[in-house]
Amino acid sequence: MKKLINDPKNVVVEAVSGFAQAHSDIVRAELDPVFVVRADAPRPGKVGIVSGGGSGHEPLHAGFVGFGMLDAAVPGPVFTSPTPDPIVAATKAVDGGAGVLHIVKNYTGDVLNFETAADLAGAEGIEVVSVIVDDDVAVKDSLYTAGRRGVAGTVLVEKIAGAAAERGDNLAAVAAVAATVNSRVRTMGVALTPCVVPHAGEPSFTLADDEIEIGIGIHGEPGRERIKLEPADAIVDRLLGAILEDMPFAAGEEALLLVNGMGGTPQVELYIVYRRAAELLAERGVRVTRSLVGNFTTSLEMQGASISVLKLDAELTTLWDAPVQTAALRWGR
Amino acid sequence: MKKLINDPKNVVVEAVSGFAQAHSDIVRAELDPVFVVRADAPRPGKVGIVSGGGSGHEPLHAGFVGFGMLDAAVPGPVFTSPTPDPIVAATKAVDGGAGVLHIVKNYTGDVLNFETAADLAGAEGIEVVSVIVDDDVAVKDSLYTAGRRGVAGTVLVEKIAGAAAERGDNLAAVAAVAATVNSRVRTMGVALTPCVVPHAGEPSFTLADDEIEIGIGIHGEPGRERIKLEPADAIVDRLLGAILEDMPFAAGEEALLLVNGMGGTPQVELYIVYRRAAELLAERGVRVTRSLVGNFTTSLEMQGASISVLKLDAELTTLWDAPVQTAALRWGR
Amino acid sequence: MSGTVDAAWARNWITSAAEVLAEHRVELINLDREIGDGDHGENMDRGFQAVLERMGELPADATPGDVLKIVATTLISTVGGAAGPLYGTAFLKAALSAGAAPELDAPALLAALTAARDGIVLRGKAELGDKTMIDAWTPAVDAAAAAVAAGSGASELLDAAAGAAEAGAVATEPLVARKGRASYLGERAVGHRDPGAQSSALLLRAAATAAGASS
Amino acid sequence: MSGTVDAAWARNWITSAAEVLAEHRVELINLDREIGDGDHGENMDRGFQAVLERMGELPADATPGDVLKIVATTLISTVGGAAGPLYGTAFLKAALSAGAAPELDAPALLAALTAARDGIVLRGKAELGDKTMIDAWTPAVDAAAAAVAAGSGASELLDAAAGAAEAGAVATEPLVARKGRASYLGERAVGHRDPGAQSSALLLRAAATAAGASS
Ligand SMILES: Nc1ncnc2c1ncn2[C@@H]1O[C@H](COP(=O)(O)OP(=O)(O)O)[C@@H](O)[C@H]1O
Ligand SMILES: Nc1ncnc2c1ncn2[C@@H]1O[C@H](COP(=O)(O)OP(=O)(O)O)[C@@H](O)[C@H]1O
Ligand SMILES: [Mg+2]
Ligand SMILES: [Mg+2]
Ligand SMILES: [Mg+2]
Ligand SMILES: [Mg+2]
Repeated sequence: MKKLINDPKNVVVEAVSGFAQAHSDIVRAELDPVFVVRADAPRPGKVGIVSGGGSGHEPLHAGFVGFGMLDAAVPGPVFTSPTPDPIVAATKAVDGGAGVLHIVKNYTGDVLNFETAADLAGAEGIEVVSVIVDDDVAVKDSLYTAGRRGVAGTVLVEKIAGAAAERGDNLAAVAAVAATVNSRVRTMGVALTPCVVPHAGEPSFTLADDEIEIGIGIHGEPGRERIKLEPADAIVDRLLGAILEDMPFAAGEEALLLVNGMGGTPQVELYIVYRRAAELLAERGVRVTRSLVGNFTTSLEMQGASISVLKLDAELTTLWDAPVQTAALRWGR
Repeated sequence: MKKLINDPKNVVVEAVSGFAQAHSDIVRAELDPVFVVRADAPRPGKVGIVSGGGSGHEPLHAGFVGFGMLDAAVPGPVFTSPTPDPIVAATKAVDGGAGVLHIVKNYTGDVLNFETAADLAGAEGIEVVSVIVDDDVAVKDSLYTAGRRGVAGTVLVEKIAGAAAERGDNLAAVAAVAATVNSRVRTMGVALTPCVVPHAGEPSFTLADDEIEIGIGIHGEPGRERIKLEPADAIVDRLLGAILEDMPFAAGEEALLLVNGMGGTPQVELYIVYRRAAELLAERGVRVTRSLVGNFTTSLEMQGASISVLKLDAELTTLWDAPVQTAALRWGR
Repeated sequence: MSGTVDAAWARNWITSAAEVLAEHRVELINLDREIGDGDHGENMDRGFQAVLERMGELPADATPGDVLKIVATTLISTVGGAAGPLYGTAFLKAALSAGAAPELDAPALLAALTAARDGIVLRGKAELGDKTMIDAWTPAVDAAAAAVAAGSGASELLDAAAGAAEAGAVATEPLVARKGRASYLGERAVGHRDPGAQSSALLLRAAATAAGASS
Repeated sequence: MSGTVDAAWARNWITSAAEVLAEHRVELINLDREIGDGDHGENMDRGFQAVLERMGELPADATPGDVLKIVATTLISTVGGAAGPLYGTAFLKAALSAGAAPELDAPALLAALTAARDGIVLRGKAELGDKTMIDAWTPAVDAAAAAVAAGSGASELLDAAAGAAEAGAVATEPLVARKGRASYLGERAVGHRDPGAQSSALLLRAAATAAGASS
């Protein structure tokens, strides 16, 4: 294992400290328990939005704390859901009296720990509503699994819910728009290489030199199938095919296309993926009116990418375009 | 070699097409010859700024085309300087009558090809001034080498020169501020793993499982020394030590601290590096007033990072803070 | 072997569990790398080291229930992931079942183990055969019930429960998972032992060892 | 073996150079991976394939100088990197030296080779021993001069130049580089052949072969 770290036990705390220092105009960090919060939190009368989950997916979630998006992020240990304590602390720190939305990716650990935290915060008089994100179409049959996973679509949920909260929507409305985004976004990913969790010290899985994993999760959980390496266009056709099968588009409908890097993939490759995905959507009559390309929901240094398609309408487009000022996403301000 | 590409020969053209589609609000691409240009170019009366170099360093340079930064970027084949033709074409496309600045990283190929292009553009009546960036302190003795290399400091030169051009400075003034930034920025990098150039298909160099290369260039050119893996803090001390030895600071002087990822390094590691670098600068009495952390000047999927320190003054700080709207850097708009 | 277990047993159990989990940290990480995300050993080790540190806060006259309760809250606040809330709930329910009794006889231990198992099911909704920690806990509870029916004492009961949990953990190997991360693997989970079932077996074996030692 | 070379020779040279560079593409990439950035073979192959495609544009009565000129401009606009402008300048200067002559005798060839080498030096500022393509070109020019002094014809001259360039390329192996990317390697460049010197030797050997073939 070769990493730019000191003690594996200190990875999260040191990274969070560095992050907060580098972006002190936007956030501050608490280190006991660990969470990252908007520098100006709590904002009276505004619905607070908290997300979180295991570390190793940066910039998710701390990179999305700031004006127009999250009020706080709770990073757990690498690939491990945070415990309820920091979630409760973050929830309290952002409560401006209008209640708090928890955006939770659908992993057993995240769901259970956020559940406990919501109960505890509720017991202290804070109204908490949770929205579970499960955009990953790779998981086919939710009856025989832990259900679809929350992956890169989470970023879109956070951005759009954040814009709704920023313009003054109430808790029910913010939760509703978050749920709407979740219901209209689908994602599927591919891994070319595994990643190494610092405390494990070994790759999370193995792939032969000519193998790729289609439908990978963001912790290196395997996906639908392991196949031989193919040209990028063929891989994109598989990923996008699965997405469009799950969520058909009528000709003329509008979409946001997100090509997300898993952390270790060069940008040229992400744009090659984007190119083919946009081409295929155009062939199907889908109008790509908004785009996002980059590393947003990563798996440490994993090589690979995911494609997310969000079915837009006028309201979602307006909220997407609204100003945002975070470490990782910034426009209009 | 596992990459999300189609034919290695088409990597640059496909990536540039995808890039231009994804960011059509900011740029457009020409494909014969290949260059990326601001959507609103040329801007009458504004000094045009063109940069370029081999591909594989994204977002450098195309990711920095847009308001307040570059007017055009000329991507060559992967790790290979572009030829004069596209540089000339880009220069013409951005000439708004106030002349054009070429920002060139100090590699023999880039220097020679931009030199030829400047001559050809000059012959067509466009006033061109070139500024060579050579911020890499790893190269010790320029007398016995091709000289210091242009690395991540290039981003700072492009941002600040871009701001000067955007506010209306003339060509001499824009070139002067670019040269000033180059003279006040120092960079040094480390590689943990090599990268694979698509047409080569094999790693650019080899490092044992416990080895790292200190002072690496951005094409995998070796640096000062190959050492055993050390904790991140110790590596930062080496890199920053070399920088501060080369460019001493008086107590109280201000700096911009850039921690740049080589492409394949997880964000947590970049922030761990940032944390120690900021700590060390504080110990030396340097005031870090501006920061930038992320993948800006990469070497494909290489794992590693570089640290750049720019000695700020009021003028440079103002220009740094000025609005910028590019695919990879965006604030104030 | 004794007929009841007391607070000293509970303390020994926890000390021994922390040791055993530290020893098996890498093994559990590897099991979890194979069909999960490679953190289970790290999570459990971190949690039980934290529990060890907090044992000092207990008053001298703490009951077994008090010990179990502090284990519960510490695991909840330090383990994270799926295992943290699940084990936390298990220990919490066991603590509630144990109440304020200074000693637990075999029927009381059976009740506590059953409560723990039911707590895990309540939170995680797994059934027997889903390839989760339940596949260790349910056989353990059944063996404990058989031991009570056969008139065994607490120590024998724990020994039987640990043995059944160990067999249950091994028996997860041929299964396809239907809960937790391993469920995404489909057929590919076959041939791998569930890390949570394995850590459960280690925990129950530590309980049995502690009962033997403190007898 | 002939005393002069003509336009057919120049065309053959370029065809054969394109073939040889395609064959040696991987070898040149590997040399450049070891002490550079691994693109030299790709760059040269791309450039000479482009040259091949443009040969058709030449009129039937093109002179050797016309051929060299189209090579120059094509290399400049397709190779990129350091090698593109350097080889481009070399061919441009050789073309200017060759002028409009329909045939080149040995002294004219020597003048063209010398102009080419001087062009590379003008652009790249490398000296003999800097571990660059100059270490192939300068021995080649010296050998050509000796051939002229000895009264050799064009074909013999090219053979001597190619042999000297090959020896010069091999002789770069023990050197530390002072120009180009390899200069960053310091002592670590020792033991590796300079890719540009190697491609220069291949080019000059192709020239000699073409002179033999078209004689
Ligand atoms: N729904 C569930 N019910 C019971 N046990 C579960 C459930 N989901 C996961 N587990 C257990 O948790 C273990 C994984 O724990 P751990 O690796 O610490 O958490 P995570 O999966 O969040 O990384 C699994 O091996 C399994 O035994
Ligand atoms: N200043 C120079 N003078 C002469 N030749 C040079 C110089 N710099 C580089 N070269 C030659 O160029 C070759 C490298 O070419 P190439 O790999 O195509 O370009 P790049 O170094 O830009 O990747 C070197 O092997 C060397 O022979
Ligand atoms: Mg986990
Ligand atoms: Mg090159
Ligand atoms: Mg796990
Ligand atoms: Mg090269």
